[in-house]
Amino acid sequence: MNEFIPLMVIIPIACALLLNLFHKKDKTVILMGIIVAIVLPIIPLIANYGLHYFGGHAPLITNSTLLSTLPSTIQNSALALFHPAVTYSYGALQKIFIFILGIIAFFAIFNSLSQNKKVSGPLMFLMFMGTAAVTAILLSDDIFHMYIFFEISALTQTGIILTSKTENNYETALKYMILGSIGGPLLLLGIGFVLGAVGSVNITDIVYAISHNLVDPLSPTLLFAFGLIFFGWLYTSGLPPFHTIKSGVYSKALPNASVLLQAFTVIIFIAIGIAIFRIFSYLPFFKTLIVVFSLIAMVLGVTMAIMQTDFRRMIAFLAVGELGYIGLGFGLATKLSITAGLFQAVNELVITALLFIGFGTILYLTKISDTRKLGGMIQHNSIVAIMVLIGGFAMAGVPPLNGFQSKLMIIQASLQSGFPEISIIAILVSIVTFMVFMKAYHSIYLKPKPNDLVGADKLVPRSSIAAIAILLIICIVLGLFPHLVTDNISQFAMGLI
Amino acid sequence: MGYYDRIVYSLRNVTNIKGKLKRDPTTNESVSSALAAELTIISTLLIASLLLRHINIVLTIVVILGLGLILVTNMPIIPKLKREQSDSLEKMTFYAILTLGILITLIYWGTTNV
Amino acid sequence: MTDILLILGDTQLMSLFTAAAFIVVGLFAAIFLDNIIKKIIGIAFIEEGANLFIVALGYKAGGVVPIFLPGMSADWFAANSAYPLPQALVLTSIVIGASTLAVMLAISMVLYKKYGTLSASEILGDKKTQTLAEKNAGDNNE
Amino acid sequence: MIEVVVMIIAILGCILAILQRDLLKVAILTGINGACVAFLFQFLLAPDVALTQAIVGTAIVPVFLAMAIYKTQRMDDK
Repeated sequence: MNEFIPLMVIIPIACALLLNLFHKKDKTVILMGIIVAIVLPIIPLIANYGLHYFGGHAPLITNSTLLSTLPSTIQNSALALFHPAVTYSYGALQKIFIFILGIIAFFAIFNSLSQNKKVSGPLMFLMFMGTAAVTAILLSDDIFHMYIFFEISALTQTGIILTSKTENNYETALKYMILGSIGGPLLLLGIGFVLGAVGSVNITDIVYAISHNLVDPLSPTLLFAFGLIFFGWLYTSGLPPFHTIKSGVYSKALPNASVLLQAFTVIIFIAIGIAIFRIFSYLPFFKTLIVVFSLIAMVLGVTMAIMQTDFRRMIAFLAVGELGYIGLGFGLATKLSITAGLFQAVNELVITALLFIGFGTILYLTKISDTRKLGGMIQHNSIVAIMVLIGGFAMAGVPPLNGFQSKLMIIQASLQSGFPEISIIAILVSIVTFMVFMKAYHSIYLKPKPNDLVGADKLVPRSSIAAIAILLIICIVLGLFPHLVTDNISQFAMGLI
Repeated sequence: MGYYDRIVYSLRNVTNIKGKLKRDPTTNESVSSALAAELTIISTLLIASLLLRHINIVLTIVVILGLGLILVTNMPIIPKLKREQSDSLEKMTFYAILTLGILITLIYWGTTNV
Repeated sequence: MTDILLILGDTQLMSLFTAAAFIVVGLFAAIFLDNIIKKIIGIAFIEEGANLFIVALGYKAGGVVPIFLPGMSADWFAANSAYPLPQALVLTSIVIGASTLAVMLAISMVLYKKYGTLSASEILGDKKTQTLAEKNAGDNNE
Repeated sequence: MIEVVVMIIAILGCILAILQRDLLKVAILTGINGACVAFLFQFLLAPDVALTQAIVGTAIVPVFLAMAIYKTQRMDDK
């Protein structure tokens, strides 16, 4: 029994609730926020791998004295193996993702602390709450528990949009909630179908029941459940048809908060994606569906990104398009491709965070996000400009950086599984990604400065520079030594297949 | 009008895309990005439809020829696509429900009848 | 005739039908109605339908409430009680549904203050609608 | 048989609710619908869920709706 596992969720929730008690004592709040934000990435490093059963209710099979007192119908059936409690499983994959999430949450919180005048208040609360919810989704081995925390994270995402004073943020928030309230209950309905078929919501139990033919794997109930859960997954992760609203959500939040929003989306994508993969990968059309939706996401994300004029919307669409690469990894379903997809998820977390913080400094300096009205910002702070440029290279997959490694792995995986078309599309999309990034970069930094551009007399905040630099270092380190991450992930991928 | 003329005409239309892009002040950048988007979407659709060869070769040839014809004759696709991908709630709900319907139909009928 | 009576007497099946009716009506309201409050009510119906569906799964005809009272034997209880897991799940999701509803209503109140209308096609469409402030400014200019 | 009657009332309630033009009536009909669902939960051997639903469905949701309608407009324009 490892006590650190639930702490990863409890600490941010407790911090979120306690922070606003110290309203007006700004120093206490800042100190507390920073300490918790530092602790967040440290806990996953010191925790041991293992399972945590809430309330100590382990499966009956592990407790032979209790099992012997029960009727023999229970002893001999699968009930003895089923998990009665909510189970958190903590392994190598969770360690990497929670660590990266912790780092990103730290920078998001640190930046918004240093750039906002009001330190306590709803934004901090929502950031910590969302981090806790997403961590719980990642750790949980219980599909209903995932749904509950997903709904919490959706509420916090709405809240984060509402706290930004961007134009039309309320409209976007309401649209997101209405679409979400169509997607969410359908996801719940799908979980209900699985519950009706198997009688348990624990993913390990469901997999056991299906693989041991306790239920008919091709029964209409499970098929219908798969359809609904898959649709819910599309909604939770912003794949098409939900890519427009997801990119709208990213672009309506403050850039520092968008960093967290995209991290939430990526982690929810992989967590629920892994759950679906574990349960339903036996279905014959499972892989095809995921590949098709990933390809649509990549193409639509990238083509829509070119046509935007708001740079936040550009990065938002690019972030949605990059999700397609992760999906490809799941869809090809070989060991290499899943490793590549999850590695791409790690890279996307880091790179998109870098780009949002980097371009966020422009918004901080000028309060303008329209690329047509910007220009010549490289004079202002060339170091940040160059670091953002390298970040963009990483996103597009330029050799020594991490995006290159993961995209190369995906291309290799698709070639190995006999789909050269997919690798061609992947290369094409990454070229266009590069073009989109260069378009945004050129019109913000390199174009001659428009005469009416004012307000660039402030300095770029040091916290942003530090965040960009550290994220860039992570990019380069992961690019040079990808096995730091891929070794762990490939073990996990081996277990998944 | 022959198909050759039509293709040339629609290509000219693409380069003349600034008229289709509403009242946005047009720059070289926006035209080139529209062109790039147009080419990307056409080429990816055609390449992706090559994946059908795992099902049936003849089907692939028919689909690619048909798709190519449709795409070329409707050439400035991106403005239309962009109008469909707008932030309007009605359109987003429509596509969400459409996807749900297709998914459920495919999954249910696809498994019971294959 | 006897078939219909059999179906009507099957509480679980009828509850599932009710849940389906809720979901259909709710989806209709959420998609096709223009008023935002009615959309939100439709969403509440969808959630209610999903909850009812999950609770109905755990029902056992002729069973007892899943509370273990003194004097019951474990075997009898296991054979006759309703399945408690769905009920535990639904408790949580009712609360989530209510909180989502509250947030959506709050946002629609703010939007009403801004636009002076509750029509979804005007507020949430892609065309730019005049806000109340802009309308007032326009009136003053005239 | 009483549960069938409750179910019919619930379905009629929700159909009527979305057909009303007066939004305040909609709120009340939602409350009736919520009460029926609470009864159904009781029939389905889930007394604890019925308690929660009785509070949320018959009191909290209609009150929220009524407050929102009070702050916006009572009649549906169309």
